[in-house]
Amino acid sequence: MNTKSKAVVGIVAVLLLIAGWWILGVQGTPEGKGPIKIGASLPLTGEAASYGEMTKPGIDLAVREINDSGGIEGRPIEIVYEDDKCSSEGGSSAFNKLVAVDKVAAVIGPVCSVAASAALPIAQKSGVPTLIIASAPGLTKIGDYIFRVYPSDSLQGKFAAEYVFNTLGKHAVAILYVKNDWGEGLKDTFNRRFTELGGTVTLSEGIVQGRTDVRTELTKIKASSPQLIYIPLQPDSGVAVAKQAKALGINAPLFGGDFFDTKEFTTPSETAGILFTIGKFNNPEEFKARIKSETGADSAILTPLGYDALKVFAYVIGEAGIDPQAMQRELSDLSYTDGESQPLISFDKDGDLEAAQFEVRVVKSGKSEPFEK
Amino acid sequence: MEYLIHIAVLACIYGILGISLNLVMGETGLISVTHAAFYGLGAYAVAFLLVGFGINFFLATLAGMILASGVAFAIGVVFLRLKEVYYVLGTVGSNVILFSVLLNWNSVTRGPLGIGGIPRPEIFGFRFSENEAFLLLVLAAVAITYAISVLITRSSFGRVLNAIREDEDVVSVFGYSVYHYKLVIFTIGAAFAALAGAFLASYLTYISPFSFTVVESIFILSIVVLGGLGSGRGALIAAGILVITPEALRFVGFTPDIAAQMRQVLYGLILILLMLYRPQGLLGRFRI
Amino acid sequence: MKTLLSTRRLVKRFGGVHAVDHVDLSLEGGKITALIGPNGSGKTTLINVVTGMLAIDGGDIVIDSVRLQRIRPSDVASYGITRTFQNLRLIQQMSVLDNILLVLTERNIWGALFEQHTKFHLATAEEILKKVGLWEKRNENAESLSYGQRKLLEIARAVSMEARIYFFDEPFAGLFPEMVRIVSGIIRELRASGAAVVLVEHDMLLVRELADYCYVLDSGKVIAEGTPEHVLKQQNVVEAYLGK
Amino acid sequence: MDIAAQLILNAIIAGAIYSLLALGFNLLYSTARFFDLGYGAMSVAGAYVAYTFYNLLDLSVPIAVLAGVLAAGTLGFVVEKLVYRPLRARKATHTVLLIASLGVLIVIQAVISIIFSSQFKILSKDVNLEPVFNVFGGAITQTQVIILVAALLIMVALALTLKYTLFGKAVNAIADDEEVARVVGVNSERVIGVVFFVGSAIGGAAGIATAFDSGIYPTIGLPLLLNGVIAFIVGGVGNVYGAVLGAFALAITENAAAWFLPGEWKFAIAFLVLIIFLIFRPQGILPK
Repeated sequence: MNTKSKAVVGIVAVLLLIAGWWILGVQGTPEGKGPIKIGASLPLTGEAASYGEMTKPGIDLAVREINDSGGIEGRPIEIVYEDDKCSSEGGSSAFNKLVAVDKVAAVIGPVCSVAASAALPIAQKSGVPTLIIASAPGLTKIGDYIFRVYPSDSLQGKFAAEYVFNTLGKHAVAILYVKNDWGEGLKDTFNRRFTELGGTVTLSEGIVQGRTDVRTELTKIKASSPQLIYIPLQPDSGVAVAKQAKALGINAPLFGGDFFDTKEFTTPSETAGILFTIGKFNNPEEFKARIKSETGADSAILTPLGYDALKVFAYVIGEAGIDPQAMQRELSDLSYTDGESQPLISFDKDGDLEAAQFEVRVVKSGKSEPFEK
Repeated sequence: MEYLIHIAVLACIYGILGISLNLVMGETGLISVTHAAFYGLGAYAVAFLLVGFGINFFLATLAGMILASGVAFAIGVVFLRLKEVYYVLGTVGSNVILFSVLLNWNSVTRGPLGIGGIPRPEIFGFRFSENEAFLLLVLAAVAITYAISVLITRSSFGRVLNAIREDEDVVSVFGYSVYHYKLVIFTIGAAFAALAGAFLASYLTYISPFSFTVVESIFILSIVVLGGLGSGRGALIAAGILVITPEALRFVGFTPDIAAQMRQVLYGLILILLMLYRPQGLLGRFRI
Repeated sequence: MKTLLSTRRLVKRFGGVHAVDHVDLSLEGGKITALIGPNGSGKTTLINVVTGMLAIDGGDIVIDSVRLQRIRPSDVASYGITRTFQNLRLIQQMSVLDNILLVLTERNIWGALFEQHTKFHLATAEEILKKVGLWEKRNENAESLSYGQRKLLEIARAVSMEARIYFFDEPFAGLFPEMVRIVSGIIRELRASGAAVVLVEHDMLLVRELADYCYVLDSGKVIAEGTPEHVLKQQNVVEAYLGK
Repeated sequence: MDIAAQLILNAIIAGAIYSLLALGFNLLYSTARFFDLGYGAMSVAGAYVAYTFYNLLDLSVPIAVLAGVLAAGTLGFVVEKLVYRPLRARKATHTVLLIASLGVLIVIQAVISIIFSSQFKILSKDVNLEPVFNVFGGAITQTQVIILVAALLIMVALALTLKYTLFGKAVNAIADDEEVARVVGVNSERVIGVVFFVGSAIGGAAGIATAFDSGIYPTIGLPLLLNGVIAFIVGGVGNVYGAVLGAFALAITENAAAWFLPGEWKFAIAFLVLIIFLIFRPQGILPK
């Protein structure tokens, strides 16, 4: 390596570092008059990218509607999207940038609990109000600037256990769950509540995210002869389980979690008849049509939540301005009623949804509808 | 400014990983695709000891480095006897198995829920809670790692490693027990990977098994490849580039959902073009 | 002089072929022994077996009256054996000086890590490199040397081992006359120091000039042994070379 | 339902897909002599092209499968020509080729997730009317039977071509020794190009079978590849029948272990099998 090309490489490397420094450093935002910046930390790459792709259209629609009607007291809203890659490093990087460089007034997301656990301490320390969608139970306890527009897993697991035991009358259940924070959380809370009620869990099997050949696990479950199989899985393994359970002649009903309310899960014909719990959100047809016409995307479970999160922030900023403490106070005793996803959005002392109820839906002819036992 | 410090801390952590893997892969030619597992062992040791027992950060880091070295020694004893291609596959296997242990040993690692609430380092009453202070600490760690790597490469031990990289049989005929040399450098590399893991855990205050997969090992491997074999400085600069460019790309005008994938395309292309036109990377002393 | 190394009915098989077929030879200190024979007669294979590069399939090797069925490459140096390679195996992307220092410095890991007396080794290396005329090129990488210079470097590397038994595999091939003179001088010095020198060579003039004893190999067997004059006259040796 | 029969059927279905992966990989490795990580991306590309033809353009299954297989093959051929051939011409070491193929895997997977988004896709329309056969008490669907038959056909076809056709002899010659083959008059560049086409096409078939059987997402390339590699090593490097045997051995061990241990250990078990073979029987079940 003669010295000349070594020098060239050295200079290039240094230039690159300086350029990086310059780009990152300059980007301050003028206070007062300019657009109000609100951050959105979503998973845009990796296996969880589909969650980001679900949430974004809701936020886009809300921003367009707010800005078309003159923004908040004349100031338009600007959304800064950051990819948190559903990882702890990604969450930390996304929030560090949103808080320190973009100096956003508030943040929507993250959607994944892994990213949230690393990111939220940053938001709390810098006092940036955050509306998260990630559902791991302990997240809102990280600080008083953290609020959640999506019910925590502990509620959903408990609700599912009670519904299966009391309403469906099934007392011997097997569990097949995905080994990530969401799946583990639901399994634990379901298990605890179901055994409290006197039910027995015949078998509890975890599968790694993204695995789609689950025939042997299902064979094992069938051998434990459950009356029902609780499957808090993601759409990919969910469809595979539906398909392979039918093939293996397992006729025990399948009961899933909230991520089954996606087009990806409901369209394949194998999933017809599968029940799943979901936050009692409405995803009204009219809203779906607006999303389709404005953004071209199909509205899924997280789309109305993204929409409402931004609308809540717009409402709060309208009331209290962009001073963090004022926004925090406004949020803690908020009772927002014209949300798309749920009739009433208000938070308990921890920052979780107060009026979080769940409903059970069933997959039918490519879509899902409320299930009446 | 705060954000630059954040990136600088991440760049330093990956710098330590790059330097340590360069010792194993750059100097000695041992491609190790399990470096992220040692990185994870260091992180989980610190998380477990700090959160569980409130042990001082530096003691916990030491424990993490010893744990990782022990595991690395065991892996090395088994795989360093095998033919080169099988050794590489053996390391991939160990990474998958160690990741599965982190993911499934719920009682210790809390499985996919990960371990949160990891405190920042504290010594003589001063806690490195501000990022600026933490950056100084991690810079010191990088300096120590770099110094030790220079000490190793400049010594006769380093010269033997470079010779092993090129022609093992000749080195053994002249009286060196090549197997033991490989074992020692493999273990040293693992110890420093654990050091990086300790800093990651304390900096992010939360870790989950998903940061220590085979894909992460491949990322660390490409830092050494970009930096050039046999160059600690090259590994440091490459770590800086590979950490900063994705962050800088957050500012380039791609629409958000494309931007993220474009980063992957760019990153893949760098690897291909490097191999085609500059196999010795930026500042490498050796061609691969 | 004492026999430093001998082989008893040594065998090396590749599949069915006997590359080394029950060979008995003995190497005395202070003597130059030539191994001659047509190409493919098993000379290099024999050296590779004795220096631990290839496993022993039959018979054994006796060193200091200890019979060995297995020699690991890393043990070879401890038995005081060293060698050069027919097809040159230097550390290409390493400097000439480092190629020599590699064989001078501490072998155990702890020692190698915390080596103090490199000044002593530098002096030895300088002396040897000067002897083969490569001292000026000491900082260049081995790969940038000419073929002849690389041959000299390999010989210098072997010499700096200060071993008891040297195996030189065609050391003179491709050397200019001046270099041949240097190498012959070195080989004579080694003999004078009491070491056993084994020479694989095709140039009969050199064999006559240097060798004290000869073994002639043909398809793995020793077909003749003795002083060069005695051996080169024998009928079967001439036939082996000129073909039946 | 007879549990044992079902477990064996599960293993046979998984084994069929693994054997396709292993066969394709075996073909590439034995001629090009390096671990082509890009092979994983070929299976994913083939599956997504088939998805486009079948689900989006509503064409019939045979056309979609054919399109997918041809697309994967062409992609393999193009990648070999653009990336691997120049590297091999320059006598690059297999490490360089390994890292370049890693770049290929990353780029192709990223491009696919840009085009198709990273959501999960499955190739099936009307499963309700899909007949399920009962074999000794175990259940197997029509699609799975088709996959099994297709896999067997491809295996036999490959074995025959390698044994009796001119192309097959050229491949074997290159597998033994590329230099000698070239001396004897085999145009090794062109043959290796065709080998990459055939190997990637088989990889594409495996990807399509996975898409029909259980579904795909852009980053499934690496897990598919690793399964193929394990089967390839366990079966015996460079041996067609060995690859198939290794595939079924891996599938049976995996399914048996999944029966006794909790499911989350499945991927780790596959690698445990690999490591055991690497140590005790690196030449695999059926050495070349």
